[in-house]
Amino acid sequence: MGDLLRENTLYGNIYDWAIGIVGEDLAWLAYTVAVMAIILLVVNAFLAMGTLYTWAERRIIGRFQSRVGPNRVGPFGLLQAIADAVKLLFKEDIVPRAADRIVFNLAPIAMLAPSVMALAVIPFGQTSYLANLNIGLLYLIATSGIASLAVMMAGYASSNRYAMFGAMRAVAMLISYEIPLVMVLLAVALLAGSMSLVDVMTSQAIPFLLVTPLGAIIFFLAISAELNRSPFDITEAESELIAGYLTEYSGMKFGVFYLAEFANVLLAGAIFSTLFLGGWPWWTPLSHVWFLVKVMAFAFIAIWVRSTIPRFRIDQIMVIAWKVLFPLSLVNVAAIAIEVVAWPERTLPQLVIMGIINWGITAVATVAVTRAWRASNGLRVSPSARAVRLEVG
Amino acid sequence: MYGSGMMKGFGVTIRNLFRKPVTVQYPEEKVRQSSRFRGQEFSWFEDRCTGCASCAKYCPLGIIRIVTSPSDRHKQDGADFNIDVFDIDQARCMYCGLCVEACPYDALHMGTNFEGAQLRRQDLVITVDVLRKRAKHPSTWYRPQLERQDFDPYKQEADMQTVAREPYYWHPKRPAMLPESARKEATADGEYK
Amino acid sequence: MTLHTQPVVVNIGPHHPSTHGVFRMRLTFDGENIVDVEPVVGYLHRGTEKLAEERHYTQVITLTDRLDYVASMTNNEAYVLSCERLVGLEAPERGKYLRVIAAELQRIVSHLIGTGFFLQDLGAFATPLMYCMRERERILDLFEMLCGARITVSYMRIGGVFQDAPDEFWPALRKLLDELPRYIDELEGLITTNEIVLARTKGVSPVTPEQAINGSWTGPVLRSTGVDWDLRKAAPYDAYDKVAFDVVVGENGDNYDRYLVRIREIRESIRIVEQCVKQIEPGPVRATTAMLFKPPPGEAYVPVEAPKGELGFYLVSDGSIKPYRCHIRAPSFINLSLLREMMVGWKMSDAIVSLGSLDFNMGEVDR
Amino acid sequence: MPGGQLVTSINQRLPETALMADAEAVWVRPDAIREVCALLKETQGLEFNLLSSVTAVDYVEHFDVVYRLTSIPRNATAVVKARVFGRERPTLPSVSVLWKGAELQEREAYDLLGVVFSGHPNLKRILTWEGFKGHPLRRDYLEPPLPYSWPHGG
Repeated sequence: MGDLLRENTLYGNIYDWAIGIVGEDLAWLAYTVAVMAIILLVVNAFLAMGTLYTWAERRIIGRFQSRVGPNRVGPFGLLQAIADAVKLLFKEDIVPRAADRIVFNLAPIAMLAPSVMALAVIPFGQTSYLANLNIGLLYLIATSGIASLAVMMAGYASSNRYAMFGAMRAVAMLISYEIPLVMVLLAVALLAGSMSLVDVMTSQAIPFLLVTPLGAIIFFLAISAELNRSPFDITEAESELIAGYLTEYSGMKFGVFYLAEFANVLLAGAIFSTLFLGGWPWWTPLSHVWFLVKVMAFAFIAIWVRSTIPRFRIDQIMVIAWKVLFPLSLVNVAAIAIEVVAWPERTLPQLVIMGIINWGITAVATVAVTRAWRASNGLRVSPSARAVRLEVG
Repeated sequence: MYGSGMMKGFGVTIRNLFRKPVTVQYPEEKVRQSSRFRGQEFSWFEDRCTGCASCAKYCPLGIIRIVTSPSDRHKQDGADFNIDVFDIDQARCMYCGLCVEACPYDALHMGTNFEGAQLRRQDLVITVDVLRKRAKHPSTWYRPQLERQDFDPYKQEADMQTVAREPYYWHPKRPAMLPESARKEATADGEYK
Repeated sequence: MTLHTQPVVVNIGPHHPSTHGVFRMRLTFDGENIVDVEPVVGYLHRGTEKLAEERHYTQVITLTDRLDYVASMTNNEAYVLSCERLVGLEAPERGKYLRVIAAELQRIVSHLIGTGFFLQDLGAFATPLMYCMRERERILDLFEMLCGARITVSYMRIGGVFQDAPDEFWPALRKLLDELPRYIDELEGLITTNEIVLARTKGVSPVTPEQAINGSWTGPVLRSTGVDWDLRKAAPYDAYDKVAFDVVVGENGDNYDRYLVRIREIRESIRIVEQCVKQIEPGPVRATTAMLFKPPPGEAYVPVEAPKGELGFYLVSDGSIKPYRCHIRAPSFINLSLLREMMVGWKMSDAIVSLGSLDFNMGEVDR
Repeated sequence: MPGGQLVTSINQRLPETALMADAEAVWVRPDAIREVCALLKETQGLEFNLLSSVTAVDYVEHFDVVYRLTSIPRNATAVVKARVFGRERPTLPSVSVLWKGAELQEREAYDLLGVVFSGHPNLKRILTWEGFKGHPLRRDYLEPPLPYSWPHGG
């Protein structure tokens, strides 16, 4: 029973320690205890990373905006996230009188749960995964679907019009962007020949970012939308909807939403680096660090995007989902399906050839779709204010 | 097009990432104000003040309260008053400086401080005692004579002779601030020296 | 079972992140589309006009600082010009130039704030706003050198400005003028050709010149529709007849043009200040007036081109030391009259952006 | 535009409407203010197309409602005044049908001075709150005493 755990040294040690306490006869108990301990470890490490990430995001955005960012609590303000959490814990928990109390209270849990659940299949490093699920990609899609339900629950239960607006926007957007996202995952599964994330990772002789750049771009955009990140952050657009579905939340419930959002960025980074950045197959002992570096790179780009560009309007977001990303993802799937049939072994030279073809497809498809979209929208760029020169009196 | 404009924006932000932030961490480091800064504490020179209450009349909010009583000093000139009350209600003051502009004898000056927070509103009223005791760091606002002297309120303290347009003479003939004995002498003679 | 839909009424404001103060709109939505809009103002009403009736002419200057608090210099200028018209007084040359310098720097400040908050409303995560604020602070430092205050300046006096600029002002101004265009370029690089900004603002909430004039629009918002109307050209006051500058005019009157006109006007303002620095000569800065200003009975109204539009103080004097009536023609307030034309039929996000592109200031709207 | 010139151009087309004039302004009959404004706005050669401001002044025995018109094509201004009497409901027609920009300003004049503009689509208080008693900018307006005393230093 413990063989699965023994694949990883740390997990194996925990299991052996548990066995040493309860004895071989109660191996099932030892297994349960060990698994609980491992889950506790992973989940807490993940949430701690999430809190740390909130600090990092605020500091980096601060520097982007030529400010300093939080630097008061602890060295470099590192304890800011903890100070925030303590403050949120001590706040009064306000539930609006007209709110649907049960749903209102369930929503934060439903928001955080899927991101924790998704951890099960993410391989953080060589053999460091909780489960090598053979339908890992499907599992990811299934869990991420819960998040949109949580947003709807929060928006509906608050009985606030801003919250309802935010929730309606969120549902429309999240469901729309699920489709290109799934299409890209389909292409990746085709390319790797498996839906297990561990297999996807090991099959990347060269990172899939280079093999299927179009898929990586679509995935990045779609996952930004799923994360409610700029430029798709209409769900809680603070200049329009105050805080969208979060408007009525206060105290730690708000904190849980907040944490889930930032933890989701890390999770998205983990998924992105698993699928496209080749994960960890470098020098094995450093595989965790290497993985972390990739996640941080993804997070940095997300922060950079957030600090630079404004957000789209709801109809434009829908246009991008259905008229741009959806056709592009279809092209991507078709191309990769044909390529996989043509070069079924997926050795390094074959992947290189695929990559070259896919780069060409990416360039052509992007230009074509952008042009079509621009033509349909009448979007023209020409700064039009002119200066009228009058004689000086 | 094709995101080139956005790329330009990304370039701008990444350039700013590596620039030094413009933030000044307030309690540790402070920005130095200009010497004309209209600060909170008022510099008031009692010996220059005649109690004419021009400042009180010019205050748009009417927050200066002055009560005077006749004094024994300078009786011959007939116009030297004890200032019994000189209340400036800082809680409502907007530091427009009209009182300073109105002062005909350059007795009242804006200060240079800006950290006068108090816990109670009553404590925000500057009384005459506080005004008397305070270190005099007058702002050069509406005091060109101080600017001409290159007066730096953040380094120097002003004395009542140099702060005004002209040195202190109660009477054109008589230098002010005579020692007590000399003053008595002068009054006995009935003549100024 | 039949499903019924009905329009939703949402109160945007009075406390809302993007209403720039305590402005309130009753928006009626059909889904995301706006069906009706009604502005509700008055939450910041301080009775400035009534207060002015109870104060000396000079004391009113301090009240004008608090009207449009991001453009205090222009408010001061408009007020003292009307006061001077009451007695037929004119400021000395140097005073006029100092006024123009101050007012144009103030225009840069106001337009920077307007642009920054416009982008904030568009959803750029405060980055352009922070860049705008950074440049604004540098100009406010100059104001502090001039008059000891950064926002509530009270710099101008009836008959000129209260005091000549200190010696350290001119090198600092020179440095600012040299560096500002570069920063404006950078800001434009972030915004002007950004595809998302273009997609969000171009062609959104267009206003025709006829509508704009009918709605009594003035200032950059009027010029963005293509009407060439600038009081600095039409009725030059102070030293504006001695400097050369272009009137920036837009084409479509949409949100993008309103932004672009402001950015271009910043450049024109820099040009005006450059010329003033060259032309200014030593001399008195303030005509001698009695400390207690007492005009003869009569009335005066001198409009100036404030950053938000035509700003004027309609002063009626009855010969006493206090104005008998002081009416403020507040451009921000009057520019709100076309809200319905701008917003109905557009989406909620567009309404917020249109509001940002109007660049109004609640201190001036409510007075 | 000088008042005298305005008087002739108004009285040419609307006889006995302009009552008097000074150097800047022209006084017209209050009930004809809409016709006068329409005339000034639309007549060739006048074209005062921008309504710069509408306000009123309380002279205790009467109100002067002041219309300040600007002609953008001709770069000229005209001041039209209408003298309305009575303290209860001094009434004159609204010009908001001619200029949309008059809407908010007439509401303001109504709110602060109590001048009623008949025909205004939405004449209600704008700067003060609903239920406010009196019109604060009138010379005879007395502020109701505060229910509390202003604290010293407060």
